Amino acid sequence: MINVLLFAQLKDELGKETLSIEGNGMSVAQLKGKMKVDFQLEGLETVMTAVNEEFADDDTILSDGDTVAFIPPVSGG
Amino acid sequence: MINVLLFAQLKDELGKETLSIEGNGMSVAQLKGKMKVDFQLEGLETVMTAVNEEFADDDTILSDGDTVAFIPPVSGG
Amino acid sequence: MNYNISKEPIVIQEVIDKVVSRNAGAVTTFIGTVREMTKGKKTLFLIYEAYVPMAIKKLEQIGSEIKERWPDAETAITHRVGKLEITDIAVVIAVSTPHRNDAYEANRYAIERIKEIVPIWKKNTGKMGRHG
Amino acid sequence: MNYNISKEPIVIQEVIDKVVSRNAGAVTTFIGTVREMTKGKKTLFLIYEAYVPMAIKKLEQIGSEIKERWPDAETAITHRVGKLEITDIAVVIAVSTPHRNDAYEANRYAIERIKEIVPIWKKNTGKMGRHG
Repeated sequence: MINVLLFAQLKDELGKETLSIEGNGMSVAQLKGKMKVDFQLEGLETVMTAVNEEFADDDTILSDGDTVAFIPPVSGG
Repeated sequence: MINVLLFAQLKDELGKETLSIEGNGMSVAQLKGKMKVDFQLEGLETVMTAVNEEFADDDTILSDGDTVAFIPPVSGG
Repeated sequence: MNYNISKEPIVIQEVIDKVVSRNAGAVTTFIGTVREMTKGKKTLFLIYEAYVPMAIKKLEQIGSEIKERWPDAETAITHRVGKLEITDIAVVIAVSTPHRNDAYEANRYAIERIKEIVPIWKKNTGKMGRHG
Repeated sequence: MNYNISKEPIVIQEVIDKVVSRNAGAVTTFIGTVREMTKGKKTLFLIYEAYVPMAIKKLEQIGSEIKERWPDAETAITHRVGKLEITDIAVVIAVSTPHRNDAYEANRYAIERIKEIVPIWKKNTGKMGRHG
């Protein structure tokens, strides 16, 4: 299972901040596609992704136990 | 009388920080010349001068009661 | 512990204390506070949310980037999360260097990078137009 | 009382408090401290001397110059005089503005002007070469 973390507007949109998703062997892009279909999450293609707390691109392949965080545009400071 | 204030190396050189000098009607340049002769103060031509706490140039005419401060290069901050 | 995400109010002096050293002649701090008016709209309060472990890593990365560019610089950053009222402090960045120009430059670099790569989000729940 | 010459240690927070406001989103501070090594020579302590009434006027003038260039800026400056040990604070400059770039620029302007026009002198009585 892949641990998925949602923040900011994505968290509000889905109404939860963590999910467990079957995704061993998937790419980040495939996971985004699956989540779009399963949860009708808007704008997922344009957000940054972190895998295990480091930014990762859409080609990154996921393994069971990975933590994937979707990072909408940041606004700290 | 003109009140003269000395700071930093000028104060150390002369060994005092205030002087009263007859100088009514003198220019700042003339006062500097007089102090150079009377006290052998070096480098007085190159320091800035303040009259009554505002920077003044060598042509400024002094009157009794004025306070003249010689301001060596500043090094605050 | 120079890079922190805090739920508690930030004490500026504590962040500064982390970077003061015998070889630092200059310390700059940047203090980001919650401003009441933005583009004619009034903010009542803000809620800051962070992906905490990654945010700390990214703050540490900014510190490493500064060290590469300004080897003599010491940096400390604390960012607050939770509900912040007007004038509350959201972030404090302290940078010390031997000479002052570097302290300004490195500090500014830090805030720009925070706004690019640190996973922290500001939610403005209390914004209203001029007439409410 | 935003512009001061002080014989007592400077409390950074007190200087910052003078410039925090509801419309300030950014506060920058510059803290000048006594550095141990300068060009390979060791400082033991410094003595700062000021022409106090004129120094205060000139600090106020710097505040006016900042206000002309950055109308939304609030500035406070305290400079210490007397004997200062290594890491002691000689000067604190705090500037608040609505947006951060101005806070950095105006702060930097202030320290540059202090070094030009404020009658304060640093006497290094304890400087020695590397071998004493």
